[in-house]
Amino acid sequence: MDLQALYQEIILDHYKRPSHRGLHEPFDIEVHHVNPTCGDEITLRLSLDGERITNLSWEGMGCSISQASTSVMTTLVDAKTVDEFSITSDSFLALMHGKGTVVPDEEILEDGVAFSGVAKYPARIKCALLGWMALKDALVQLIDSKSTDAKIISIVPDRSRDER
Amino acid sequence: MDLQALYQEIILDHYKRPSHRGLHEPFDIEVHHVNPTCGDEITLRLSLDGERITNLSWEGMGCSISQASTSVMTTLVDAKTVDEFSITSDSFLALMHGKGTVVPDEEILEDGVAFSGVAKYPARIKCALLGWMALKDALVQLIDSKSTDAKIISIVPDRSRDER
Amino acid sequence: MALDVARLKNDFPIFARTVRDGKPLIYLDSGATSQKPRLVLDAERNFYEQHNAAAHRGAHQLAEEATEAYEDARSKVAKFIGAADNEIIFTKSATESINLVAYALSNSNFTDAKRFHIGPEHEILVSEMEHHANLIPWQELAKRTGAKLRWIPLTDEGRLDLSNIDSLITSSTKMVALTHQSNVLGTINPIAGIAKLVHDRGALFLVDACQSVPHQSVDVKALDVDFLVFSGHKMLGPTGVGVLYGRAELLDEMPPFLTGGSMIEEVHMESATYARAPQRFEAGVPNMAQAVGLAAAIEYLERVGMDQVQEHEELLVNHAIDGLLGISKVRIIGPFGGIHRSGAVSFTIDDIHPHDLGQVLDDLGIAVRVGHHCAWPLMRRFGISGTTRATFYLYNSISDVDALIAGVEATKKFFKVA
Amino acid sequence: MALDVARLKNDFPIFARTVRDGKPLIYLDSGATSQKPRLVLDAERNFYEQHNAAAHRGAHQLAEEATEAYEDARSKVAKFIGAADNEIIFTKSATESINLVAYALSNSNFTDAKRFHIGPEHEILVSEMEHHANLIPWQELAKRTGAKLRWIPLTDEGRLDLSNIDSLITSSTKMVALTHQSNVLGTINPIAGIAKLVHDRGALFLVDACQSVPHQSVDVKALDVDFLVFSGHKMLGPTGVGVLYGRAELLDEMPPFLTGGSMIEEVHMESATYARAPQRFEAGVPNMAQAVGLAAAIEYLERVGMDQVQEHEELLVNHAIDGLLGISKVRIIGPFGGIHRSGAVSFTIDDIHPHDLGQVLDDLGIAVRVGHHCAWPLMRRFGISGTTRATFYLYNSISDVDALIAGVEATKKFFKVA
Ligand SMILES: Cc1ncc(COP(=O)(O)O)c(C=O)c1O
Ligand SMILES: Cc1ncc(COP(=O)(O)O)c(C=O)c1O
Repeated sequence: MDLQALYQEIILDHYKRPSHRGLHEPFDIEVHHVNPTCGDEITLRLSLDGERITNLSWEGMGCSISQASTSVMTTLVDAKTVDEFSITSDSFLALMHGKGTVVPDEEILEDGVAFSGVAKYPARIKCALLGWMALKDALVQLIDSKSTDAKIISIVPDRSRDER
Repeated sequence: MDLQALYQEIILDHYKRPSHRGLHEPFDIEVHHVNPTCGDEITLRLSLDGERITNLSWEGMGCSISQASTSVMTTLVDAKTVDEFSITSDSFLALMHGKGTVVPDEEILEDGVAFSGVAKYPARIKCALLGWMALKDALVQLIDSKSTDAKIISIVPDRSRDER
Repeated sequence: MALDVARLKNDFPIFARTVRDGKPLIYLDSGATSQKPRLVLDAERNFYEQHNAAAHRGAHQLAEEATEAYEDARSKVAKFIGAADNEIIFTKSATESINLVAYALSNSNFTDAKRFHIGPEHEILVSEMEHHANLIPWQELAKRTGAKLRWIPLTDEGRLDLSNIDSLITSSTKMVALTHQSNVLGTINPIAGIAKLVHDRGALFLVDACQSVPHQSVDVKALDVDFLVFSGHKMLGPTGVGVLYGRAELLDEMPPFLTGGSMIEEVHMESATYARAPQRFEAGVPNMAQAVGLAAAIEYLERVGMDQVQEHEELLVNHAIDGLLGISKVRIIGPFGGIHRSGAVSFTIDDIHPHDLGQVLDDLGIAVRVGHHCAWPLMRRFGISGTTRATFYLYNSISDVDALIAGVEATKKFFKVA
Repeated sequence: MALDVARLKNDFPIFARTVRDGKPLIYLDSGATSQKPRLVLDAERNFYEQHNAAAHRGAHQLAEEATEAYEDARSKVAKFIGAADNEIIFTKSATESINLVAYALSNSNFTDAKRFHIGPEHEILVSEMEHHANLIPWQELAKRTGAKLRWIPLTDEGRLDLSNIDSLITSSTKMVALTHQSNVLGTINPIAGIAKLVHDRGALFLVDACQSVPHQSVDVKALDVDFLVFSGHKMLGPTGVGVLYGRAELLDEMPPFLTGGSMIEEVHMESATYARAPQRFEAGVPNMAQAVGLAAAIEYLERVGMDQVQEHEELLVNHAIDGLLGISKVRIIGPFGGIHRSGAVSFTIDDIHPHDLGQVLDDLGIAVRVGHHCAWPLMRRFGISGTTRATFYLYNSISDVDALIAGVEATKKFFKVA
């Protein structure tokens, strides 16, 4: 049944006991992303220590898919380099847009493979990508603004549609 | 054949040798009406001598129906009273909107009965009414403004759609 | 007396299909868009196959027929809501209808149509339960003109809180724009009563009837409103057609919004003069087939009877509310309890996000809407991020409602929520 | 090589009917609106019968399918004109598309989208051959902002007179809006060449492609324009759908026009932020069935081949011009004589008013358009009040043209004009 495939235990576990949830200090950037179709929101904080993502924390309001996916993401990329994030993120995106035909790379995605079922529900792909897009956006802004030292608090649109 | 019924000889005669055509002085009012769908235009001048329509003259650019109808109208109502115009005009309008089922009153409409065929061509009814609407509008304005003595030169919209 | 839904359903081809591996379609999302009876599809097709030409633009037979079909559709719509033919403007949607009025207001500042002039000395009044379509155009109008946007707050039950209405509608109020029925709460607002207040203060009154015209008999003269808007696609009609009703004497004065062909009187390179309403507000080759389809939808609704439709939906919604309230952790957002309300019911369940509930229902073949329903400020008012919403129409049966109730129970089980 | 018209005609149900007491329909008014092939009607119907739901607004299966159908239609349109998906905005018509850009420009004055700001220091440039749809919205924009409207005059032959173009496109020019093909004259304007001038001066360039996209292969990148608009109903598609192409980087910055649901990012009572293009410009439940129908029309056109369509129309129009020139007192309005031109031919006959000519042709079953063709200033330029216009499309045959010629002769006889 597709529904069981969608809501795997791992997802429900992350939803109930999310990782890295609860906003922390210090941070270099905070971004706030929303899913305009359903109103789900995520606030994400992090720092960049050279090439390395640190101090990852978040808060959010949303469905099991968006919240669990963000939780899984944080476990995957915390203390990883930007390049490592890119590889993981690309792999996750490919899985989401694969219409159910992409075989996920367990080595890279670990718990993230649990989201394979989402690919069959186009309306939910945005949910699964909410946290990923927020982090991606935060990194772009952070790298763009390396010259200035001020903290960046920004509200930016959800870009996930562009990935369609 | 409907086409012969539409373009009766009387119509084509009035088209070629229109009555009251060529703008004259003096006049109390001049109105300019257009048919916005095809661009046909009519300029109409007249005076009111008490209740009586006088000094009727006009100039126009348009199809045989619009020009002939204006010409016929002027022969019918020149030197008539406003009330007489109303009766004639009501009779002509009823004929136009009768979808071919109204029997025209020859006593009132005289040459105007030649336009019976127009009623079957909805797009042409506006043409046939152009001059009539101009005169009607001129009279309304003239009566409205009897207090002022200034000459009125106005451009007003074609109201014939309202009569639909 | 309930409608003979089994028979009605046969008129709607989509119910012959199944969803999610062969499950019958239980469509409870008519508030978003309704399904279409065969009659409507046939009417559109017949227009294209028999009479298609540019209305108001040709002297040939097809053009005459197209014009007649289009204008007959206008008359049909006019009669349906108690208006005159020249008070009906065809737009592409209720959204366009509202924007039309909002832009006409700011455009009037460049004309001598004083009645519509709006500036920093003016206020625009909406409510906290408005659909984005009846909120953002007014925010933007305020931005363009300096006018101030104010709003009527809501009671905890989900009704307009009219206790301070006298200080909200003042002599500065230029426009009051309210929904007739909330698309989320099911609330029916007391429009006729408010209309009196609005007109006493000399303001204009626009009513968003997107959720009322499809579901009950509406008479614009009885409501005494200045403008009223709705969409064809929510009332069995095609997509791509909406309606703006406007009081004749207002439309006659109001400047145009979209400009172009067929809305003109005379055109020069530097400037143009404009035709009278409704033409003035219908630039371009019109959405003829869609207008004709909407007229057919009205014919269908009239055959069933709008009072019957309303009664039927009340029956369904009350059955739904009873059933939902019997489930623990369910909270209904909006007024309920033996009252006159519309066939829309919104609810939340503790510990299950609407999106997840909607997904399980979908898997059972039940289509509901989840999220903020284009009424985000309303969600904030109730401290929630979204609801699950079921909306009923004439093709829904009591057993559809029972399936919904059972589906909610099944979802709780699925997510192990007690 | 001419198209196999007899076979194509079978795809268009309307040609099975007759007009004026049993005469076969000879439809030479496709410039106003085109007829629809069965494929298009089937595609629309299939959408309603199988996938109808509110796109982008639901999590259930029908909503997913509706979204996919709608977005697939967008991709189809994008590919057809060489654009990216997010550069295509569905509107109700070309008229709306042009108004969208004109209003977005004035709206930008209330935002920090500097690229679009327009005021009294700016000029807008159009031409004397524009359809009202590409003239009046700019007159109105000028009225709203104080910008100055200027225009490119025409040569006696009916071409843009570009001799003073350098003084017309200046550093003050904000927007240049020109038609690709005249709907009256048959002139094809040298868009790509003008685009270079426009961009050199830093202005924006909008092209009205209503009469080109249906009749020839158009590539927006090759033309190098910023905006391009057209209507579905003129290219075998349904009524109620138009397209605005906009260069991605411009759409990303441009403020919205119609506001409401589905075009938002976040909404509060006082203000809202907006989604990216194309959503930002598509407020409300979209005209989904019409977009799907338009995609089917494009599929049909692609099967026939746009180059074939164009070649076929050139054949017809040249045959028509030859025939008409052989009739005394006929005057062709627009360029002719072995040149690259579109399948529209306008003409006058001394002593017979176009309306009267059109009426006799109609009686013979021949549908043409008469009057000013929504290009009144163009009529004034040529000192006439109107023309008779025949426009050709892929379902017209040489014998249709011959019928037109014979009809003109018959009309002269009928009105006793030698
Ligand atoms: C050149 C041109 N531009 C604009 C339009 C307007 O198109 P629509 O009425 O479909 O908006 C037309 C057709 O009427 C046209 O021929
Ligand atoms: C109350 C209300 N107002 C306005 C709208 C907007 O209607 P449309 O999207 O058809 O323009 C809707 C539907 O979405 C609605 O429910």
